[in-house]
Amino acid sequence: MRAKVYVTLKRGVLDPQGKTVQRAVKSLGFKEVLEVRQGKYFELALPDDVAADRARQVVEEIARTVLTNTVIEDFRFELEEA
Amino acid sequence: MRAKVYVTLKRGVLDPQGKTVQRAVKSLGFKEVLEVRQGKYFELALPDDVAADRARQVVEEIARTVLTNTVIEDFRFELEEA
Amino acid sequence: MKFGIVVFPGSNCDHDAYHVAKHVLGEEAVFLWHKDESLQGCDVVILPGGFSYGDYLRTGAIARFSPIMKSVGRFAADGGRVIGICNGFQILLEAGLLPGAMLKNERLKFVCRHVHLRVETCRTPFTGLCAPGEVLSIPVAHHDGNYFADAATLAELKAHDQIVFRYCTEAGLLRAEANPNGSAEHIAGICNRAGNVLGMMPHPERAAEAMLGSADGLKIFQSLLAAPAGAR
Amino acid sequence: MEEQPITPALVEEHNLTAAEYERIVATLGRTPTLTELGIFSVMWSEHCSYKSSRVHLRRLPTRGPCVIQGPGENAGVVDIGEGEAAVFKIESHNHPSFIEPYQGAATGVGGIIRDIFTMGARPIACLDSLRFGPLLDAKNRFLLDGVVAGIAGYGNCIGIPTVGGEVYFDDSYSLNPLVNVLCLGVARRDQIFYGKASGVGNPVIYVGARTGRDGIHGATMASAEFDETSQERRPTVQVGDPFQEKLLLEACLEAFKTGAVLGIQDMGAAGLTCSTCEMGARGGVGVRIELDRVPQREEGMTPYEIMLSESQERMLMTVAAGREGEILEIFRKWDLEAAVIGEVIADGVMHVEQGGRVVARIPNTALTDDAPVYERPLRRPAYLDKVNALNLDRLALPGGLFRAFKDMLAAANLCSRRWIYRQYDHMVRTNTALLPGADAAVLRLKGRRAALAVTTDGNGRYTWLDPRRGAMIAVAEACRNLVCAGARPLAATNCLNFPSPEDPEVMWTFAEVIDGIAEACAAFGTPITGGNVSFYNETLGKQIMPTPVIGMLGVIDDVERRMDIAFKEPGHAVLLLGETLEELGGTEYLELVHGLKQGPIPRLDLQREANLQGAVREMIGAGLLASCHDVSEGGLAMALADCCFASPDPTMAVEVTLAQDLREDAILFGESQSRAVVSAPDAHADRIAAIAADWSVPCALIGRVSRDVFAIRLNGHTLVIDDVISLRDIWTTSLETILH
Ligand SMILES: Nc1ncnc2c1ncn2[C@@H]1O[C@H](COP(=O)(O)OP(=O)(O)O)[C@@H](O)[C@H]1O
Ligand SMILES: [Mg+2]
Repeated sequence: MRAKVYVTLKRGVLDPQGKTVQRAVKSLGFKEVLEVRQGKYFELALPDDVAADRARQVVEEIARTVLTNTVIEDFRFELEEA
Repeated sequence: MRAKVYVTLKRGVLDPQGKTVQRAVKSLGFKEVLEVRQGKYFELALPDDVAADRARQVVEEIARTVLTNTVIEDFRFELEEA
Repeated sequence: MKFGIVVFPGSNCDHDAYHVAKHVLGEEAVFLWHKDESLQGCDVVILPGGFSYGDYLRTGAIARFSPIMKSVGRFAADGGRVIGICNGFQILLEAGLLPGAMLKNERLKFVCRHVHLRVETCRTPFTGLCAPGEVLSIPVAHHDGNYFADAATLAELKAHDQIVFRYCTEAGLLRAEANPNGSAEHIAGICNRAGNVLGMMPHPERAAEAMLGSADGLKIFQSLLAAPAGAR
Repeated sequence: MEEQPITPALVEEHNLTAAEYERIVATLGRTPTLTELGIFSVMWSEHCSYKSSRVHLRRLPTRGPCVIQGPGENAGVVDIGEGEAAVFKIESHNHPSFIEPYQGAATGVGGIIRDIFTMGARPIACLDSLRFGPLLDAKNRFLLDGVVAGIAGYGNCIGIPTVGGEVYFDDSYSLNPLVNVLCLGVARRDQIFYGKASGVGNPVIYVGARTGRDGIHGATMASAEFDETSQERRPTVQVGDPFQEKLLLEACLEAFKTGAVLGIQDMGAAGLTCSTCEMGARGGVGVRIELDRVPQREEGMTPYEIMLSESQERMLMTVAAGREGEILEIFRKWDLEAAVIGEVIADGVMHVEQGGRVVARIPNTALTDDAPVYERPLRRPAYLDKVNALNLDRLALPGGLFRAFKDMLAAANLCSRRWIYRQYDHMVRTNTALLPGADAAVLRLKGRRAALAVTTDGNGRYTWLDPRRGAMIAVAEACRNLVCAGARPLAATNCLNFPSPEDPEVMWTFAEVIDGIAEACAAFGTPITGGNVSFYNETLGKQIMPTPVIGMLGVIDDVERRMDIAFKEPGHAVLLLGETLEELGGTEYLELVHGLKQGPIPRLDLQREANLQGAVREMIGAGLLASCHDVSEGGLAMALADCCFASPDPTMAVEVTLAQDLREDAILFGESQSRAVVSAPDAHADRIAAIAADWSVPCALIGRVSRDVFAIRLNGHTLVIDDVISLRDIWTTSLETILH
């Protein structure tokens, strides 16, 4: 099984990286882009025989305690059968 | 409109980040996690009135030229109506 | 006084902190291995600078799970003195021993240079020998020193006199150009409410001998020696 | 699978000539296996075998009283007294940095650091010598940004300060940036480790990162052995893992203390292949390894892939039989992979097995000492005469010399390098006693009075215009930089960056450069203890200028006597040591202001240079000087500006009055060699003059350190006058302004 975890900066927390990317994008002439936010993306591989509930619980906990600093970041995740 | 871009290391490219996170996760007792790969995640905001085709084209190009280091990374993206 | 310097995998200022404690101050100093739990009866614990676990996930994010950090947490709760320098500060934030979080430097570059710090409070055992408003010259060297806390937390920090150092000009003025990383309210260092846990981005251990360009950092260590004993 | 037939096409794809292939067959007495072909291919590559350069490198002086280990090992070792040795070497990572600047530069740093700690030394500093195309081009800005970030990313994380270096910009580097990194370490003299296998039956241990399919260049052929997916899985770029290397460094240093480690070599270029056969060859023994025991990152790797992988952060060591447990335990403590993968054998062969089957068996010496050596043809390039025909009479003075001066302050080749070195942690380990911005970096040795000074130098324009003299100047300047910092030059390392050796004109410049380095190093008593040759720095027919980079190490007997370049006090006398000639060829000024890249480059008289250095050393030794700076690119005007800007006080300035019957631009911006600008209290002026006279060095009082007003007057009129703060501003922020 595969879990995808997305970690993004909370609204209200300045994202200088996103800003820089946005500037680069603009200077390349893509005027359409209004905003860029940069986050992190994780793929976790779990054994195929893990029960979905258990997987959900494990991934949630890992995302909350390890992958995210909840002072500045939010996360969400998806599970996918292999 | 919103675009989500996922940038991941190509297969076979060493991922020290992922490996380190995996170790940590394991030592915290989450034995279920077989592998962790770390990537980047971007959210781009585009005006709502951009045609889907044009949006696709712009995002694709931005992803390829700015967001991804194509020597070692791959990307994929999704478009989402706001 | 016995200093314990924690060695995480990836710590790289551990020897520097040890050198100051042992050879500049002439005190007792030991390294504390991250996999151990014992603090070996130290009076002061230093979480040194470096890149624990490569800082690959977030600075300090993984180090905080080390066995030694449980003991450091207990030690701090009992009033023991803890200094987190640079990566050590980041670890204290991740561990929740200090409030707030670190973001990437505003300019997104690593920055290594001497900066000026204004001492904002002398009530801590780390700043007892400083004068209020005194300006110290101490270097920074980090990629993630842009301190962030929400408005409520910042208000709390101020209300309880927890801001210990701010970046300033040589004359002690708070100016954007004197802030090397975009840190909120020019914060360079904070302490917990009780004042026994200090986190700071600048490296006092790199400014403890005149030969290295400044000995101002020594004041922080000397203050500790002069302060009445804390917990053990 | 191994029985794939070796076709001429396959041989060619492995960059081996037909003659080389015949030699392989003759050596083995049979057709090689594919794995063996791959092994020969990498070991006989220019990079590993030095087949084009070896005959020339022999002319370098490599011996001296301080030399403990000269070229041939992972790094050079010199005696620095009190039982300590300095271990240092410079390496290039040019091609990888062009493909992927961040990772290319990062892994370059990782590689040279491994070369140092593999010898038992703790690395204490790095320096980086960089060359890029002009910054007007976005691609070059991208490369500079990525390379600097990569060096910072690796060096800062592993905790080794990057304390100095140099950077130049020239169009010839546009498609071929140069990234050379020097690393310096310190060890106990009697605890140096060598890349040598010994003791038949002793176990061979693999430590560090797992092996993946990284950087396997050899073959891109579609063959039975490599299906599509394995092709696709073979990244051309290696990713560095400085955290892993930090652990490896600490674990190795800990393992060395046990006394159980007998020999060790890092796996750099040609990975496991190189370390296995070189360790065997140096020890006059053989090494047998079993590939099944090699820690691997991916499944299904072939022997070819495992032997040729260039995965980073790996080491091979031989350990005293029976003590492997102790060593493995240390690596486990540091959470590192370690495994016994073979043993030392009596036959001088590299013996490789997989699944009980022999996949390669090659005499070590066939891969090392007996690899091909070529005497490539040499031809003096025709361009040399043309570019050395500068006629100064036809060169008009620019309208305003002041304007020219300001342009020079802002020039990419002359302005402050702050934007670069602030991204490097240059203070970690708390030894940096002279920060970047000085002529040389100075590192104290904790617990000793002595300190080390180190610098890199190499002006490619000089060597392009005059390979031999340019190389001599690089050596002279490196020594002079150390001397100006208060040091005694001890020994050197060198990185020779050149285009294709198959071009006779390139080879001629190479031979000339070697002779120039050899002559100058012999004159200054600074033997070459190691180095690196990087050929094929050309893309699409565009060649880089021949660019030798000299890394020089010196000792300061008393760290308190180290010297920096900053003016200290208004009122101090400012003196110019050495003679200014009417020389503008090859200068930064000539190219920047007149758009001419023309010689002849400045003269160099080794005796005069030695005298200048002797005089400066005596003045510093006697404590007479407040500051000292050598005059190099940008000439006297630039040197004076440097001395002002280096002061922490932004109002520190200088007022000088010159009187000389030469072109004004030559006086201001000429790059005559063997000169230095010093400042001192008036009370010392007489003694300074006396020492200069003793050494037959011209010495002129040219002005005084001042406040606020920076002024240069010449033969009665004022050439330059301005508020020093605004000049300083131009100089400090120029690189930032260009890049953002
Ligand atoms: N790439 C670099 N990395 C770190 N420091 C650098 C780099 N380039 C230049 N520096 C530092 O900037 C200063 C000026 O360099 P340079 O102009 O080459 O000096 P010099 O002419 O005296 O050799 C030196 O202290 C040097 O170490
Ligand atoms: Mg130089």
